Amino acid sequence: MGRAALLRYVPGAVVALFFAALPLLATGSDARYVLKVFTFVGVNALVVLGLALLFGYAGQVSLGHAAFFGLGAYTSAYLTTRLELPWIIGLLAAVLVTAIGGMLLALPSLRLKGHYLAMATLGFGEIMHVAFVEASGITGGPDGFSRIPLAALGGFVFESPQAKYWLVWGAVAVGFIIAGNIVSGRPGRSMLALHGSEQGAVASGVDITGLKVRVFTASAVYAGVAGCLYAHVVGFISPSSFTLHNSVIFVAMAVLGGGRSLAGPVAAALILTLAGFADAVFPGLSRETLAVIQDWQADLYGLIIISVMLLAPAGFAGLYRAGLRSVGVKL
Amino acid sequence: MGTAELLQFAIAGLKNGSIYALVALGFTIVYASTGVINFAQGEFVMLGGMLSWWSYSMFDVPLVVAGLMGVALTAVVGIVFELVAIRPRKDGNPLALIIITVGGSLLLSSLARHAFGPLEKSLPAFTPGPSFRVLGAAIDRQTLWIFALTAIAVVLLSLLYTRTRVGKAMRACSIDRSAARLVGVDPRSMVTLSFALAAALGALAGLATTPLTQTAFNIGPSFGIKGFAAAILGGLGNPFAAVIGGLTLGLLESMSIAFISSTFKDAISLLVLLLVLFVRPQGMFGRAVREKV
Amino acid sequence: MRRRFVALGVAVLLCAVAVLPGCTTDGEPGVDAGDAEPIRIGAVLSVTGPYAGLGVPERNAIELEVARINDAGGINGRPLEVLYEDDATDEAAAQAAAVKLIDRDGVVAIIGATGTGQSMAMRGDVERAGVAQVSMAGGNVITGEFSEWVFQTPWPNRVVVPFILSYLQEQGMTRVALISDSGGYGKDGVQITKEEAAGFGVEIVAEETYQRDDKDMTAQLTIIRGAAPDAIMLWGAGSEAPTVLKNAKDLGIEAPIIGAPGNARLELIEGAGDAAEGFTFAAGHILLPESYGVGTEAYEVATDFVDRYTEAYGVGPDIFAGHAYDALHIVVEALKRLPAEGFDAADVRDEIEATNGFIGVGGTFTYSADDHNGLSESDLTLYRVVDGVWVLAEEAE
Amino acid sequence: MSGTLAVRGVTKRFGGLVAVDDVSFDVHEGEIKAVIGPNGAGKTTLFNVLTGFDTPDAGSATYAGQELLGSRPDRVVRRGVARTFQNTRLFEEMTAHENVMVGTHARTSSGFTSAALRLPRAFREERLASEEADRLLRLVGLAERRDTPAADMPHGLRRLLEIARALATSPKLLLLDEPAAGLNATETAGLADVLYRIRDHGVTIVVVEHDMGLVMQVSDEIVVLDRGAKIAEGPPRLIQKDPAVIKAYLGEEDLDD
Repeated sequence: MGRAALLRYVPGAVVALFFAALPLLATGSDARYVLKVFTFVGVNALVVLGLALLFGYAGQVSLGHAAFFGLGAYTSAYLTTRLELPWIIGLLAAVLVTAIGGMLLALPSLRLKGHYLAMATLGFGEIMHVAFVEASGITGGPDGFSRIPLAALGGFVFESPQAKYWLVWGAVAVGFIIAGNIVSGRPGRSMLALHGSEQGAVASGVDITGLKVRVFTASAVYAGVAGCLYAHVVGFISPSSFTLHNSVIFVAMAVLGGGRSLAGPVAAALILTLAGFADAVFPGLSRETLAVIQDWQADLYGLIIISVMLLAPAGFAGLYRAGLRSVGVKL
Repeated sequence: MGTAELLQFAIAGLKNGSIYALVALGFTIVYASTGVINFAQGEFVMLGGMLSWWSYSMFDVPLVVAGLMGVALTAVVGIVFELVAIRPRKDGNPLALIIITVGGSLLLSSLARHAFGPLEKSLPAFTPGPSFRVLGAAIDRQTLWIFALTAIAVVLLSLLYTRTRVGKAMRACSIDRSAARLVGVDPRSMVTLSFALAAALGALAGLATTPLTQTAFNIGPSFGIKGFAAAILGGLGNPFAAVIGGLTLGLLESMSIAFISSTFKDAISLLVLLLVLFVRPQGMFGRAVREKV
Repeated sequence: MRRRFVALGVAVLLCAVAVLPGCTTDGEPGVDAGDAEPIRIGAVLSVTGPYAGLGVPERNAIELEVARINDAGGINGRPLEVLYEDDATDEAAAQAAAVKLIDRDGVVAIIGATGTGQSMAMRGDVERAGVAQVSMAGGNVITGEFSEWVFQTPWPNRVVVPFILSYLQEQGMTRVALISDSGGYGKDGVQITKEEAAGFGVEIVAEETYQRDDKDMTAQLTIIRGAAPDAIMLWGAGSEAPTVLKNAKDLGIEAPIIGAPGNARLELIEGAGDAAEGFTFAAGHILLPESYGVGTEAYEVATDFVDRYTEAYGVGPDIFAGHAYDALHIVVEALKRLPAEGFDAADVRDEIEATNGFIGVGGTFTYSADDHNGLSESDLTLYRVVDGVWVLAEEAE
Repeated sequence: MSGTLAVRGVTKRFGGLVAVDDVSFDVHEGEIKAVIGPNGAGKTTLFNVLTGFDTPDAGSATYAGQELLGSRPDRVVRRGVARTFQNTRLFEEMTAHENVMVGTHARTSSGFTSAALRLPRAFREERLASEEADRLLRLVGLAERRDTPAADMPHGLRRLLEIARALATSPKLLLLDEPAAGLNATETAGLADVLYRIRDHGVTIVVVEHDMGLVMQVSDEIVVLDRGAKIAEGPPRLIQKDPAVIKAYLGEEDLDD
């Protein structure tokens, strides 16, 4: 294993090891809380993985991905709760529905660029939010959708915090591997070419129309699966979790993570999500300090985003690569 | 649907439209000098109302003085924000700057909650008194103030851009930063000036609407979305387009309420916006920026 | 090069912080120094985020009352300890807070949350662990979708709507228009109104909605004016209500506007100014304790609370502070009826359900196996804004 | 049909301005044809129309029996007609090797699913593409810069890299837009060798160029455009002395207008 390969895969292995060990480490009365928080981290990480493909690699912006997150959640919730279908059907339906939604959202990207594309996707997200609020027959409207059953696969019900944790982080692992394969191969290069210079890509024979549709669909499916998992982990969903604010935070995580990277955006999802649950990271916190942290949480959130964007121009991935370069390794 | 009703819908549309136009102007100015959509523009609107309320209740000054103080203070906040968070980004990469303004939006709204508390604040109307009757439709005085302020802002802005050296320098920066630098214009101060202007315009919108709809620490995003949509609808880059975009969006909303349903007014106006973008990807009046090969 | 290294150092530090394994301390939660072991209950509130305007008065009320209870010797000799959690108006955070309070802090009951969605998000864990939840949110679904572990203190729309419709019937205002916000509170009120209206001989002649943060409702009100209603029912809890009143006044709409408890806020009068003149709304007796009848016990409870709250915070308590007061005291009364030691969360639930005729600030609560809301129309009264102050409606006539 | 490019009556207007005015010419297989003319003569516009980056107002251009005009640029590439740009359109963050490998995407097809599941087909294509890219880098003399990001490469080498990337699409016809712009003498000489090597591999070349030395040296035939119209066509020797060409370049002696 060459030094470069060693340096490329060791950190990934360390992080994977940590996430594998967490359920064993978190014992005692804190277990359920810490695991639930890290399960939410996993849900966000899955959405941000999709956005890393769409944004970090293909350079296409979307301010509407919370709509896919919601679409996946409501599709699976409706099928498993109202129609009492097995969970796997709910998951597959979530994938199908968000795939179609992704293709739909790809259309504007064929003609629009930059801020105009951002506005088109923002419009899509807002229209979907109105649908979630108004289609109360299906979504339960603003009061939300409750009593969503636990995920179950072949008789095994994901009920314990550990099971929910493994379900979500298993999905993140699978998602990471699939995304890793996509970006390391031909499609990854096509996406980077599209991001680098659309005209250069076209002149090299890259079918950018087909590429945009595929990458929008893939990133939508990632958000859809994450939405499905979120619904069955939390058991209750309402339109207030699928708003423009959520979409903007997902994009902030992807940008903070840095381009041309999957691990960077996942790390950003971890850090920004945990910024809201300080005592899951420092369990020993006293109630007073926690109250202060919670009161200043939104400020902290804004400060983290600004400082990382100033300190690390190319996000965490840029920092990581800079670190490697200073240690004399080309990545 | 008599003429009085139709006129009433038009007035309602133009009233909202003028507010959206003022906010859209703020987006366009920052976009023109930095190529960035400023996600904290909504917070400047909130601060306009909030700081005016603070000045009005802290110092025993007439409303107009408090309003001017509010707008001036917000402009200062805009300048400080640009100097602290935007200028350090040497490469001026628009994407990173956009995300920085997202951070700024969270920070400013949260700081406002700490400073002014979570409850909404109100201001008296500029000129109290009954509303006027025009052909059976009612138009209240504050709305007239909103129309007036919007018109004044547009005139002043176009004068600034066309008649003054500073304005020409700002336009030069928006067209080509390096070329502007060659002729001795310092793009960095132009960017700071554009943030100050955008903050002041946003504050003006906030000041004008607070007597009508009050202000609270978390109303920024709702102004931001409408302003952004209006700026895009009109076409990014020139103030005139932003105003037309804002007025059109306002009229679209009121006509949707009148003829279709109030529940879906936002969805309908966004759908129309998407159609416009499909037909004209650069907005109604935006320049078709085709990457020349 | 050096700057990059500093940047790398910071990033590594950030990652290390995040990756720090959750090495949890197994020790018991910190035991209070006081002699008797405190009774711990949880409070999940939205102190930050969009609902901060409701969460802050709720926390103020709870802090005020806990201090009073502990100064008077606590509950059966044990001090009462309330563990506050801020859900920042986020449903996932509310669920995480519930899990922390139940599993880590071992609370025997939970007060919260401020919002309907946040309250519903806690239901799974509250039912799993068997800990009673007393919600301060107004959503009909909280007790509409019944759960033996979940109680509610605000007046539910299904009690408020008939109360208002009967008033309209008495006044002979049978042609009524509806204007509501698109949130849960608004849609809920409109739905029940449409179901109940016929029963009171009331006909719905127009129905319009507005979005949160909308700046102008003249278009909707113009359509309503066209329908020439006898009265307009306004259903919304947010800061848009004053705008509706002002727009209606500008349009020269004469029909009286009737509001729901969500509008019982000083900010409404401040925001609407003289347009609030004549605005009628239903709410609990807390706004004017004399509405109980001077000298009654309910009057004593309400005025005592209003005086102490005003003295402590400089402003009178709003209905949200009232809901929090009731939620806390319902739990405290239940704890008083239990022995000092040896009870568990299930016992607390049973005692809460046994609440009978508890005189709170929102009204007189009587829970039962199938009614976890405990309020009735008698707990409501009609107010009207006269000269910038709310007064009892029948006195104003 | 032999690999001839037949351009017939191609016209392109931008509003009132006629950028390309009824231009016709042929390019025979294996030939190096130059297209010259003063600035603004419509050379780049002609290239854009031929390669689908712009839509023509009139005329046709057939290559190997297929009409080129009106189809999407990436489809034109798949028909074996590749191009480079006046100012290079490289993928700045990718290495030279990766840039050239993108060129092979015109000929490979493994998509998201085969890559996601790491199907053997995807692996095989990747290996072949990588070898092809290295071969082309050697052809243009950039082998030792294989892992340098495009952004870090000097101007002259960037032009060669773009030619290599265009070759990676396995074209039979290559349109070069001012490849020698900004090159010094030695680099231009090197470029001439590269052009010969490409032609020897059976690729027909059309080059737009201002460097008359290079044009005269490498081209078999020359087309001269002025204000959108073709004013001359023929071997270099004739074009050098053609009065119309001289007038177009040096303007009138007696300054009548």
